[in-house]
Order: sequence, then structure tokens, then C-alpha cells
Amino acid sequence: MLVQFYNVSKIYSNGVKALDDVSLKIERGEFLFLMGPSGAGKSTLIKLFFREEAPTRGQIFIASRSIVRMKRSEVPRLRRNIGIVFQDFKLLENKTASENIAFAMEVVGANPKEISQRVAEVIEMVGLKGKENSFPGELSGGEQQRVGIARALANRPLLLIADEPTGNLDIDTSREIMELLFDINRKGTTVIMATHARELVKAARKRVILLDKGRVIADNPNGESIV
Amino acid sequence: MLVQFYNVSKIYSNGVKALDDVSLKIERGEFLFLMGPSGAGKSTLIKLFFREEAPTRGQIFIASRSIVRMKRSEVPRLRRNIGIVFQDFKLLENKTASENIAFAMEVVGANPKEISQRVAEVIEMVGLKGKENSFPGELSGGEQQRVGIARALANRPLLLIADEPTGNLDIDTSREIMELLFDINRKGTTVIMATHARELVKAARKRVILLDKGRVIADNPNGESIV
Amino acid sequence: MRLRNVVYFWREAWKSLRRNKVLTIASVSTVSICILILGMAVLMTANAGNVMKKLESDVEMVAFLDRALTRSQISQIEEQISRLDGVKSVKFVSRDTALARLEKSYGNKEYDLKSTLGKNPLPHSFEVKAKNPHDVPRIASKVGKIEGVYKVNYGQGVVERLFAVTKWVRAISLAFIVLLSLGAIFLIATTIRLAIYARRKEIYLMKLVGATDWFIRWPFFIEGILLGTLGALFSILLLAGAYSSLVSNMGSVYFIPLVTGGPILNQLYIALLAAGAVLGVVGTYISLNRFLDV
Amino acid sequence: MRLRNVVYFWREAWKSLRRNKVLTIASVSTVSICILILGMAVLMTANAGNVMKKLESDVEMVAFLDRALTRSQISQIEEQISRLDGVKSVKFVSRDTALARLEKSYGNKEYDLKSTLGKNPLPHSFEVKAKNPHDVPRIASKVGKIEGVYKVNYGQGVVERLFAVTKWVRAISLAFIVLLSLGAIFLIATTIRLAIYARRKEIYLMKLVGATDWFIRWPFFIEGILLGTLGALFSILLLAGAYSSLVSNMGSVYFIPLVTGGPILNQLYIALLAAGAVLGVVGTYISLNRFLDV
Ligand SMILES: Nc1ncnc2c1ncn2[C@@H]1O[C@H](COP(=O)(O)OP(=O)(O)OP(=O)(O)O)[C@@H](O)[C@H]1O
Ligand SMILES: Nc1ncnc2c1ncn2[C@@H]1O[C@H](COP(=O)(O)OP(=O)(O)OP(=O)(O)O)[C@@H](O)[C@H]1O
Ligand SMILES: [Mg+2]
Ligand SMILES: [Mg+2]
Repeated sequence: MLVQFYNVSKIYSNGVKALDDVSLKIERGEFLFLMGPSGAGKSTLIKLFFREEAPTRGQIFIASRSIVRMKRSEVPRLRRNIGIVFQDFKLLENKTASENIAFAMEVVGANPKEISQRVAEVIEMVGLKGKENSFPGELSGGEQQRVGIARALANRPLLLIADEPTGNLDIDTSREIMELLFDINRKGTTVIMATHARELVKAARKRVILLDKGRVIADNPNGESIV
Repeated sequence: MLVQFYNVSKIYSNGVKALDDVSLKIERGEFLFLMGPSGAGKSTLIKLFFREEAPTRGQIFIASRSIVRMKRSEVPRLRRNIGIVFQDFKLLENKTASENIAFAMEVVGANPKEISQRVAEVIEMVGLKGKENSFPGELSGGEQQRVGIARALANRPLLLIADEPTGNLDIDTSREIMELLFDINRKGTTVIMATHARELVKAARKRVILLDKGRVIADNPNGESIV
Repeated sequence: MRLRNVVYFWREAWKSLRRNKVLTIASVSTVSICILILGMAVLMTANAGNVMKKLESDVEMVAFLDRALTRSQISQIEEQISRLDGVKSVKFVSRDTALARLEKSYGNKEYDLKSTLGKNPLPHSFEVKAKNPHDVPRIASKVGKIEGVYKVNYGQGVVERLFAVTKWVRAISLAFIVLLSLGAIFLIATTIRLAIYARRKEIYLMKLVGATDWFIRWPFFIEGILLGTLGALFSILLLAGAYSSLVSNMGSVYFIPLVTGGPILNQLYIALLAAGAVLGVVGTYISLNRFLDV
Repeated sequence: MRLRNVVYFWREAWKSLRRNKVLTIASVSTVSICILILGMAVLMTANAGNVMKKLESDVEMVAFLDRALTRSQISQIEEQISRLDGVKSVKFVSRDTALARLEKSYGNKEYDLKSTLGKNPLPHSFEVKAKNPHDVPRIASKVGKIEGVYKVNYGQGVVERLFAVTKWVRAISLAFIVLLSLGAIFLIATTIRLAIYARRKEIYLMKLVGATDWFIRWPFFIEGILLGTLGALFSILLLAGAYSSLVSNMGSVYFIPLVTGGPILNQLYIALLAAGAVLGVVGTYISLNRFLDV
């Protein structure tokens, strides 16, 4: 069991209850869609995985370690094993596309040769060849999003979490990205993806968790009943 | 004729040719989709309308005024008549949702009563009631996007330009937003919307312009051949 | 500018000061420190100036008179001296007084000059002060030419050196104050520039939704005034407190001629307050323009 | 720290300095101005200290001797004085010399004291200097008790006041330097804090992708050192240029005892350079921590 949520609730400091008594189990190697209307709590749930937010109540285990009771000094290690695609991309504005990707690898201490090789590889995978040296401000919305995806892939994480990774992509590019995710999933990476793109979910036939108002209202192994 | 583009090209300072000899006519009261793969030049085209970017070559007329030769001091007036939904939202982080919307009205010199009334109205329209006093950092991705939409609507612009306004919205919310846009279009506002959401375009049966690599490769009055 | 806008601008400025706490605190404390240091330097310079004035005003000349002069000749000479341009005071010192002074430095009880000598060998003299101590050398040469005066002493050599020193001290403290002021302007402008830089996206968006340059500038200017005034106020309170306690602790004990005139100090404090406000606005003005070109 | 990281940190620091031009220029010029002002103040204080030392070292006492002393008695007294604790030099001034001096201030050609008097009424005396001018009053009272000395003069009253003044001048300039240093620390820290504030999202993201605090800190520290050193370098060049031209223009003309010792100045400049680098790092350290808590 890779991830376990026990009765997790999240109430933000302004009183908004974003998650309400969520319990969840995710196996190693699974591919999981998170769906639900805008404001349902998908991003909040995702932020709990790598301790960007701490739950108000409940327990979370990743690889059998409680990340609620985890010490501050252990958090970097947790995060290095998770690849994250942020809903708002979070690219560094004064680093080029390849520097943004390389950066995530430098953090884990990869060596320069390895880095430059892998960066070229993931840039190619997301279809950004030729944009390596562009700064985020010089990229289109979809291109920025793909830089974010490439960065999450770079370290070959055990767990990949993508928050709305195709929101700014056309359907063809989206399908290519999905292929990419399925591919790394086949190679062993657990993938969790929050999305609104029903077409993609429908085509994938993977497990779907449906959130609404912070509660899990459906958990379907191959997404049939939901879409 | 509201908008005329004559042989417009845009080459960014780093040499990227984002638009290549684009000519275009848009009538008052039209509803227009801009489609095309990621990096096709949709956002660039949109930025030309309100002079965030200037064209490298060609002429642009809005309401028969050349906005290429327009003086710097006249630009604010141009912009006040255009409502813009930005692809990256561009919300002010230290203003609440309603302040972000009110702000765009204060710029045009509306009076306080009018402002507070209209702000409540558009907040309601985009389904953000209860989130008026949240700061952007306290809103979900889709909620932020809707604040951006509400801000563009607030001044009842003559021309509304929306760059990927439903990228972070679920399908139901997206449909509601589309209804909103159709509605203001019926009331006379010209609407230009860049999007990747084929479902929405298909359902709308409106004019679609298809861009690829900076060129207009199709211009279809009711979108049939495209989607 | 319509009233509605005025209200709007002040409200915006105030809100932004409260919401951008990091920026506000940084700017206010920068202004505070700059004004504090500037104020302290001005006070120091003013006091140094006072001391130097005192030193200079001690400069006087002594005119020794020929022996065989009558009373009326002496008072004629006195009149001639007093009539000279720039002379402030003339004081007659009789040979007896002169001898008494000499005795005071050499003499003791058992052994006094007068009895040893039998008669007084010293001449009568006049002690002459100038309105402007710097005129002493010039006046001295004129006094020397008066009939009946055989010699004029004013510490030739030493006095010129004193004046050279005071001139340099004044020049250097002025240069220091100017440098400090420039530094303060620059530092405050830099801090404000950084504060505005941190908000450049806000300005960019304002322009994109159609705000005019002045619509954006006003709240920033008001912010500038507010934080400049606030910063200056802090430092003036500190400065005034510290200086008045210094004066009361020290002035009475050591006879150093401290600047204590209430009005002068108040003028200084008001000037510093104004400087704070002006620097706040000027710093904003300089920094803002480059972000407005959208 | 592995070599790879060291290289990485320096490269990152350098890149970031080049890419964040606004922030870099702001920080470097803030350091520059602060160090310039601090350096100027230190030089001024050092020179003021020199002048005051000079003033103090002019303080000496004069011991007047009884009239009826033999040669050997006089040299006995000289020895006694020299043996006193803290005495630096003793110089015999004969009555003839004393009279000649007196004459110089009163006399003229036609009329000289010696011939008027017939005989010299003045006593022999010793001019005594102390190693530490502050000891003069203490030593004077001891000298006064020696047999054969009937009076000791050292400008009683005036000297005490001089010492009071120099004490206060020293205290106030020290206070000013301390204030300036604190101000410099604070201003530099504030500027750096704003520069880091402008990059807070960058730090936030670094933390989210798993960077440790130290991994983030190092490049910032190196940046701090670089910009602190750079800023200090500018100001030291300016300061050294200005001061050496001041010394060569003024020192030779006016006999003001300027601080000109090469080694002392070099030490000062090196200290300022170090101060720049240290302030850069300390400013970074203070400012960085609050953004690391993610
Ligand atoms: N930092 C925050 N402080 C307060 N409330 C927040 C914060 N972040 C999110 N919320 C609120 O929590 C709820 C869930 O937000 P969340 O971002 O998880 O939604 P989401 O499912 O990701 O929506 P979307 O599809 O629009 O991205 C929303 O009502 C939102 O307003
Ligand atoms: N400021 C810029 N400087 C340089 N190149 C740019 C800049 N902005 C965009 N580009 C490039 O111009 C091309 C068109 O970009 P644009 O943002 O118009 O695409 P788009 O159609 O909006 O794409 P998306 O659907 O991904 O948002 C892209 O190749 C992009 O890399
Ligand atoms: Mg979300
Ligand atoms: Mg775009």
C-alpha cells in the first residue's frame, strides 16, 4: 500500500472546509483520476501528499510513514520522491525551460551530465524541442504547462501527482501527454491526476475518485459509472 | 466592422514568429472561437487587440481606429472598452475577489454604489457567491479563473476577449460560463474566445478560426468542418 | 481630480500599506534610519560650528602704546581704533593691570615683581575685538599704523592656522552632510524601488485594464508621503529625546556651547519631517516611471 | 559539501546576480553607500582624534624656581622631576630665555625691557611634559611639593575644560560611528530582505520540489558575499581616491595633523571590505529564514 488517508479533514484558516472526512487507499503502481467540480477539494487533497498543507484532522501514510507526524527535516526527502505538476505551473521566471527542469534534478543531487541528458529527454517527451532556452514569459500557456510536466517527470519519481495537467493543452497534445503518463505508469510509477477532461478519463478506463464539497462521493475502479 | 487585421505578423524579440501574415475581419456582435494547437499563436493574436504587444508588420483597426499608430495616451481608453480574461488570470494577490473586480471598474471611474452593485451581480453570475472576500491564494484554480471572467464582464465591455476561460473548469461550470457569454453576446457584446474545449465549440455552432504555426488555416462560419 | 478619486486614492494607499506589510516596514524603517542619521549629523555639525565660532571669537588683538603719551592722546587713539571698520570693542588695559597679570603667572607671596623692579616696565595697551574674527589680521595692520601704537599682537601665525582649520572643518562637515543627504535620497529611492519592483505585476495589470499613468501614480505617491512622514516622525522623536537629554546632562556641566535654541531645533525637526515626506514622494516618482511603460 | 555542489552554488549565485538586475543593482549600491558613509565617518573621527591628541599633547606645566638656588640644586630638582611617574620630558628655561620671550611680545626696537629694567626680575623655570596629558594635574601637584619650586602653572581650569571637551567629542563620535554601523547593518539587511521578498515564490517552489534549507541558503549567501564585497569595493575606491587627494591638497599647507599612515588606512579599507562581505551574508541570513518555512 503506497498511500493511506484515514478520516482526513482540512479546514483552512479562514474557516473553509475543503476536505471532509476523506479516507483513501492507493496501491503501488495504480493510475488514479481525481474528478469533481471546481472547488471540490482536488487540489487541497493533492497538497496533502507532499505536505504543502497539513491536514486539520486525520492521518496520512505514504509508504507506511506518517507524513503528519513527520519532522520538518524529513520533508525534503518525501518531496524528492514525488513528482508534482502544479495547477498554476509554478515555473521560475528567471530560469529558462531547461533550467527549470534541471533545477529539480540539482535539488536531489544528480550529476551534471546525467542532468543535461535527462533534461533533453523529457523536453523531447513533452514536445518542447526548440524551446529549451525560452524563459516562461516567452512561452505559450500550453508550453509552460508542458515544462511543468517535464519537470515532474525528470527525477523518475515513485509517485507522480498532476493537478489539471492538460488544462491549457489542445486535445492532440493532451492525448500525447496521457500516453506519456500511461507509459511511466506501466514502468512502475504510481500516478494521480486531477482533471476536468472527461474525454481523457473516459478513454483511459482507470480508477476514478469523485469529490464534491470535500467528500469522496464515488470511487470507481474503471470510471464507468462516473463519466 | 469592429475589428480588421491586415497582413499582421508578429515576430518576438527572440526571433519566434508567432503570427504570420494574418488577415481577419470581425463584425460587431459576432461570437468567435479561436482554436489551434498549443503554441499556434492564439494568445499572441489576442494580445494585439489591446496593445499588450505591437505587431511587427501589418495594420490593425478597431472601430476604424488604427491601434498600431495610436498614441500612448490613447491606449487606456482603448483598453477600457475591452474586457479581457487572461489565460493566466492575472489577479492581484493582495486584493480580495471582489476588490479585484471592483478595481477594473474604479479604473474607468464608476461610482462606488454602482461598483458594489455590479460586483455582487457578476460574482453571482460566475457562481462565486460566498467567495467575495477570499484572496486569490485562498481560491481554487477554477474559482480564480471565474474571478478573472467576472472582472472582464464587470464594465459591460463592447468587446470581450477570453483566452482559454474554461481551462480549469469542470464541464458543468464551463457550460454555465458559455451560457453567460452567449447571453452578453446576444445583448450586443462582441465575444472572442480562444479555447481548446472542442465539446463547447461543437455545441455552440459559432464562427471558428483555426490557427496553426501562426497562420490562419481555416475560418468557418459555424465551426462544422473543424471539430 | 474629482473628490471620488481623492477618496479612492487615499483608501487604496492606506490599504496597500496595510496589506504589503513587508514592504511598508522596510520602507518606513529605511526612511527612519536615514533621517535619524542625517539629523544627528546636522546636530553634530551645528554644535561643532558653535564651538568653532566660540574659538574664533576668542581671537583678539593687543595694541601696545608708546610710553610718552598723554591721557587725551590715549583716548584719541582709542577713538581712532573704534572708528575702524569692523571693530567690535576696544578695551584699555593700563600698565598696572598688565603687570598684575604678569605677576599672577610668575609671582609668589615672598617674591613679587613690583617690589623687585621698583618701577613698572610694561606699556599701556588696548585689547581690540573684531565683529568678524576673520578681519582681525586686516584690522591689526591698520591699528599698527596709528600714531602712538608701536606694536600689535594677535597671535600671528597661530590665528591663521586656526582659521584654516575651522574653514576645513566647516567644508568637510558640509560635504559630509551633503553626502549623507544624497545617500539618504538614494537609499530611500532604492528601497522604494524594490518595494515597487515587488509590485510590478500589479502595475502591469492596472495598465492592461486601462488605468492611466496618473491613476496608478496617485496611490503610490500618497503611500510615499505617508511612509516618508511616518519614518521621519519616528526618527525625530528619537532624536529630540536623545538630544534634549544630552543637553540637560552635559550642557550645564562643561560649558560647551551646545545649540539649545528651541526655535532652531524645532525648525530642524520640521525640516527633517518635510524631508521624509519629500523623499518618500521623490523616491516613488523616480522608481515608478519605468514600470508604467506598458 | 561536495565539490559538485560548490560549483553549482557559485554558478547559481552568479546567474541570479546577472538575471535579477534590479535587485542586484539595488543591493550593491545600498552596500556601497552605507560603506562609503561609514568609511568617511571613521576617517573623520580618526582625524578629529588626531587633532584632539595634538591639542592635549600641547598641555604642559611650568615650574618656577626660587631665586637663590645653586647650579647643583637646580640639576637636583631637574632629576627629581624626571624621576616622577609619568613625566615625559623636562626642559630648563633660564631667566634670560624667559625675559627674551617676554620681550618678544611687548618690546620694540627703541624700547626694550632689559635696558629699562637694568636687571632681570624673572625666575628660572622648568617646562615639564607628561607622557599622558591627562596626568598633568596630578604630576603638577607633586612637582609643586619639591623643595626649591615655588609655583607650578599649567593653565589650571582651562585644561580641565579641554579634557572634558575632548572626552565628549570622543564619546559622541564613537556613538555616531556605532549608530552609523547599526544603521548600515539595518539598511543593508532591509534591502536584502526586499530583494529576497521579491524572490519568495522562487524559494517556495524550491522547497516544494524537495530542496533542503541549506541547499537554498548557499547560493543566497554567496550572492550576499559577492554583492557585499562588490559594493564595499566601489566605495573604498571612491573613499581612498577622495581622501588621498584631500591629504595631498591640504596636509602640506595647513599643518593639520591628518591621519596619513599607509598601514592604518589600508587596515581601515580592508576592514570596510570585510564589513561589506559580512553585512551581505548577515543580511541574507536574517532575511532568508522567514521564507524557508514551507
Ligand atoms: N489557501 C486556502 N485558504 C482558504 N481556502 C482555500 C484555500 N485553498 C482552497 N480553498 C478553498 O477550498 C476549497 C477547495 O479548493 P481546491 O483548490 O482544493 O479545489 P479544486 O477541487 O482544486 O478546484 P479546481 O478544480 O477549481 O481547481 C475551495 O472552496 C477553495 O475556495
Ligand atoms: N513573449 C514571447 N517571447 C517570445 N516568444 C513568445 C512569447 N510569447 C509567446 N511566444 C511564442 O510564440 C508562439 C505562440 O505563442 P502563443 O502564446 O500565442 O500560443 P497559444 O496559441 O496561445 O498557445 P497555448 O494554447 O499553449 O496558450 C509560441 O511558440 C511561443 O513560444
Ligand atoms: Mg484545483
Ligand atoms: Mg495561449
